[in-house]
Amino acid sequence: MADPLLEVHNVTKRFGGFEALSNVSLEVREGERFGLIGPNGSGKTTLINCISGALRNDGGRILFRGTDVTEMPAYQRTRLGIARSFQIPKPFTSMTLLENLCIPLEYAAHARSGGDEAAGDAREILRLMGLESKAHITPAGLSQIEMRKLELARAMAAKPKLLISDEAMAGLSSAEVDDILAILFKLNEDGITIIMIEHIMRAVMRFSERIVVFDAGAKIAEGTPQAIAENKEVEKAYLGE
Amino acid sequence: MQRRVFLASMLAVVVLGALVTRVIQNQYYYFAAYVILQYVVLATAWNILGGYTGYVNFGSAAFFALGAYTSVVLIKAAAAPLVVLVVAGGLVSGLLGLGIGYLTLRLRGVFFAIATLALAVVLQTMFINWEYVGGARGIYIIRPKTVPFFTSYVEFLFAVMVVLAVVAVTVAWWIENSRVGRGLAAIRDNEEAAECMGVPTLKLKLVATTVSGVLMGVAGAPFPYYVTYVEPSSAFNLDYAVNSLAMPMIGGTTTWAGPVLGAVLLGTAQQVATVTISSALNLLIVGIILVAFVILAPEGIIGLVRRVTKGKRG
Amino acid sequence: MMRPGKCRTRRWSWIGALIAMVLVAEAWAPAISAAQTAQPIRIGLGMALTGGLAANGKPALMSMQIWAEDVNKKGGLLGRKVELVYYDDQTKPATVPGIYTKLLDVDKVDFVVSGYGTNLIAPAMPIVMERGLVFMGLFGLANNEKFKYHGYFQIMPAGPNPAVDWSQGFFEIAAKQTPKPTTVALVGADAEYPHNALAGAREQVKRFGLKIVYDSTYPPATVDYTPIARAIKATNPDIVFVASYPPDSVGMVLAAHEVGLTPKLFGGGMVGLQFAAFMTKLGPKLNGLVNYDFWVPEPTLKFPGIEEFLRKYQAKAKEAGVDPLGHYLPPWAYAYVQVLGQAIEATKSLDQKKVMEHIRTNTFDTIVGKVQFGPNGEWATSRVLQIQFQNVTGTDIEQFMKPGKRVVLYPAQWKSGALIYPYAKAKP
Amino acid sequence: MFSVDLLLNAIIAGILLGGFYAAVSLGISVAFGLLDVVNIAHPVFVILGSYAAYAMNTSLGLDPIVAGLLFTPVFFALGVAVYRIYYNSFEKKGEESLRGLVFFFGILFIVEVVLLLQYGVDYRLVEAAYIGESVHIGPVGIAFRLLVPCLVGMGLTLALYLFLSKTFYGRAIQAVAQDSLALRLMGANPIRIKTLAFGLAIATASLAGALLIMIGPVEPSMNREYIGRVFAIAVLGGLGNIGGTFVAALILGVVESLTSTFYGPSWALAVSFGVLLLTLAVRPAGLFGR
Repeated sequence: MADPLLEVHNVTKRFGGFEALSNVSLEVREGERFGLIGPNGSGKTTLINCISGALRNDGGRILFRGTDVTEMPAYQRTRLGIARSFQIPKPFTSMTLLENLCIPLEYAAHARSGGDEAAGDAREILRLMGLESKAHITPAGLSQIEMRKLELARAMAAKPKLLISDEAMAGLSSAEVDDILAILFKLNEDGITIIMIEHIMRAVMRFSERIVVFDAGAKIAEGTPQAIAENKEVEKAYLGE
Repeated sequence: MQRRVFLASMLAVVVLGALVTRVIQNQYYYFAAYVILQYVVLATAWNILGGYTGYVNFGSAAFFALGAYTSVVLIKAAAAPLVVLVVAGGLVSGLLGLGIGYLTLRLRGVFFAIATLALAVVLQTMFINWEYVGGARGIYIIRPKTVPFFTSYVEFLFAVMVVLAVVAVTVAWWIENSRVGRGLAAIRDNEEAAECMGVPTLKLKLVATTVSGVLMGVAGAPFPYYVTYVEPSSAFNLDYAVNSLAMPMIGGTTTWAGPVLGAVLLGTAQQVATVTISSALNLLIVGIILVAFVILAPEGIIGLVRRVTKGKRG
Repeated sequence: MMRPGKCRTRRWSWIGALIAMVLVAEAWAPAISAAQTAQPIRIGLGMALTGGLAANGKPALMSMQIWAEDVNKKGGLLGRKVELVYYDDQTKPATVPGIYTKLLDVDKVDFVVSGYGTNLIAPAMPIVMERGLVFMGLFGLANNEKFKYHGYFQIMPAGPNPAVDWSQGFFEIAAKQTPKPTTVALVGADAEYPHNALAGAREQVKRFGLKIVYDSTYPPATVDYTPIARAIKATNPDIVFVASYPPDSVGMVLAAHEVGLTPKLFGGGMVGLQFAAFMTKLGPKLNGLVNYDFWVPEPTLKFPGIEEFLRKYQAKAKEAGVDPLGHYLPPWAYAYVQVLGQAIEATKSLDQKKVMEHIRTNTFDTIVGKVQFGPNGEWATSRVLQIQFQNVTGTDIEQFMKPGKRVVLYPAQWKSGALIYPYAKAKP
Repeated sequence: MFSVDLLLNAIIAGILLGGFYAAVSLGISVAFGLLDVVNIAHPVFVILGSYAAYAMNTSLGLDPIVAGLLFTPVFFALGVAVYRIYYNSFEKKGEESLRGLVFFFGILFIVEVVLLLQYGVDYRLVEAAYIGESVHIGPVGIAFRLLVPCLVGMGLTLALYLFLSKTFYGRAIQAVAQDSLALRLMGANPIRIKTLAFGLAIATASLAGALLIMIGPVEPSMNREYIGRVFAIAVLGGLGNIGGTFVAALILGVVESLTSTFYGPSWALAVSFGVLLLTLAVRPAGLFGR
């Protein structure tokens, strides 16, 4: 078994009196395709925010490649190799697609490697995503699927070890879902560990090697897609009693 | 290449400024140009935070006045030369800028803008009650009679402002074309995404607020010698806040040239209006131009020019 | 737009604009100097026609225009017509240096006089000093204290020591009462004039051996003055000296009335109560108030020419929508150019030095009486009046045009009635 | 010079002042808090209201409150017009934040100058029998000049609160603040609802203006003094929270009154802004934020 890339130990997060995450622990292994599912408001996005650094957890520790990143600001975690896409795309609206990618390339990828040819790398990523022809327009001119692709492309431009894809497929057609899945598979083949948060079961089941299920801020199940599909607890969480 | 052209033109401005003082005897132009150049500095400074980073500062007057009052203190306490005043004014206002930079940790958008407005009120009250610098009564600052190399002190003030304007524009230009500027643009577009893409947002915002503060303080530092009588209501005049915001909006907020253009146009218009139409119309001009521009040319003049040239090409 | 890496934007150079600006500015100059061939005597000034002081600035300018008309009707000065060249300083000190250099270097006026108010006089001082010009000042408070310029003459009759002389009368009146008042409350706005007036009042308090029980200032934007009035009332002072601007003068009068603040002597340095708009609105609530003034229609102050001037002024004021009475600033705005005009006539010269010398050494007969300047350019002797509002009934404006409503108590030379003391006794 | 009487009076005066502040700030609370429209020109509309009351008072001898009420439909229409321009020029394009702010700055100037050209810069006052009179209850004195605005402010708060929570349109306005999609599902056009709400916000300025000129003299550029204060109150009260706005207005009023009674009026404004800065730094959502 590969080494753990990401370790979440007993993480708790409270908003006022409401406990969004209670004592959550999980591990993601290097190179793994990892699925995270759960009903709305179960704490998935909160956990992602804690891992990426957008939120600080109130208790517990988060380790990335053996380094404790719990107290680290988000941008440093990105430089270490954690990148995420947003559920609602958050492009840099005044910049062209190329420039959008230049930001993480300059600030995360090259801050690490010391390279400086941002534009070339950005073009390469856009080509990979099939967005090459749109390199010089601003995100306002993109369709929904292109917007999702840009969101992923930008995360990739940070040259991450771990890519967190937060509902990248919501609202897409079945063909478009396959399109995004193909991209994610390709990235994984290139050695990037991926955490996928998704409501589209078909996609998660097909993609993930291992799945963790959340309900009401706690982990209720963990296992292969097969095992999860047969789990009674999970069924209850989703369908109610 | 670009860099060389820019720096050469900036140098040319300084040389031109120096030449002008040899040719023109008429003092009016120095006073008028001083005011316009002062707005070039203020507008450029505002734009580094407002235009590049997306944080609206309503309290420009506070930074400007802080620079002016730093000068007052130093003139009174140590009769310091203008160079020292400019440096000190910049430092003090820069510190205030650093302070409001930390405010951005918790305050975004309109809340930040309101906080800067509140800051200006609090600061003005402090100066009203600080007797050493004249309090509400104000204080007279007597201009030195002569300065070496210049026939009058006003020429000297003008020359200083030329240099300050060039410095401010150069700083803005440098930021815009550096990694810092691209990071600031990312913050303006989406702060959360920027942070997640590796941009050290707090650090960059602190740079922006501090640089913006320094430049505003620098613009205010020679003010006591310009006006010779400093009192809180004129140093904290809302005009400075409004103009330093309106000028970049009119010129265009995304490039260094926008605030310069806006300041030169609006500043000149105001100067001309002052000595031609003697009425409330002056204020009306600012209002109407402002509204017309934000509605009809939201990207400012620079944006308009771009749109036209693009249209021709495509 | 920001473009990282190689993708850089095309740039323009805007220096062209700067150059163009200078050239355009230069091009104006000859056009204007050509207009000088008509050869009227031109007097230049900046005046607050918009902004905070415009309520006074507009009537002041109107009064100066009446003077110019009067002079021109009689054939002008030295046989030349008089022309006023004025710009709106917007009540912003920062516009003043530009305006005065424009007047002198571009318009090439023969004389400059000041705009209205301390803040707007100060920025012009270095410019006129550099050139050694005569500079008539209109209602500046102690402008020349630091500059010590011998060509500056200020028309407001504050006297040789303006800040202190300001409240001299008020405290002298107080000292003459029996039993002698002992405690004083000082209050005023956070602004230039009130702070100066309060500083002067503190010296008077010391001089008359009184005791300060309250001494505070408030921001000009204060909405509610009742807490202040109440805090003052709590200290139970014999005298309340108020140095305020128009909106807070009204606020203080109303608040004092509401909380029942009734010291023995109330008022002193309240700006605004000289204007028709406030007198007619406050009406009988003013009764008993003792306040400074410069001219009121009392029989002791009927100087030659003043009534004729006020008639002309009041006729124009209705149209222009400015203070319909014109008792406060307008006569003085007329008088300060009147002095300049008389000096030009007397010296038969436009020479700054000669005119300056003449103003410094002579007495002038103006519509505000005999004017003589002391060494610092202020009036040689103070003529700040203290008046008391008496028998104000209702809110009609006519009553304030006649004597008896604002009785002069001080200085003795101009006294027109007796003080009603204490304050409460004058209340209906 | 501390005394219980003084303290009591200072608190009462503060509450009276606060009631008036509430009237001035409610419009901001609706526009800024519920609709996300940063109308910094609101205070200038209040001044416009003052002049409307002034004009009616001097020409027809109308009571300022009556004049203020009479003018609410006019102000409503004005608000609708302004919002139309704002919506078409900015909101529709999603560029509202910065440019919208500047737009209202421009409006502020234009209204101010139009008033200036029409009425000049003199301070204006209104007449009413109760101005300058007061009632005394034990040691406490209450000035009618401040009591009336406070009562009207309270009435306005209550009316607005009831409207927003009890009527269909009111609830629709509340909904538009949270989720315009849900509103569309309800079958209401969010733009219409927002237009209505903004018109309402400006309509409150008519009444607030009448109160302002009742308290003291008014001149066109005075609006600037209020920009900071009304936003402070709206933010302090938790945006869009009508009750919160009222309480925040009272707090600011009492703080100012206490400061000017006991510490020195010079610091009253700075203290209230200090409270705002502190609130923003510690609890940006305001005291009663959602």
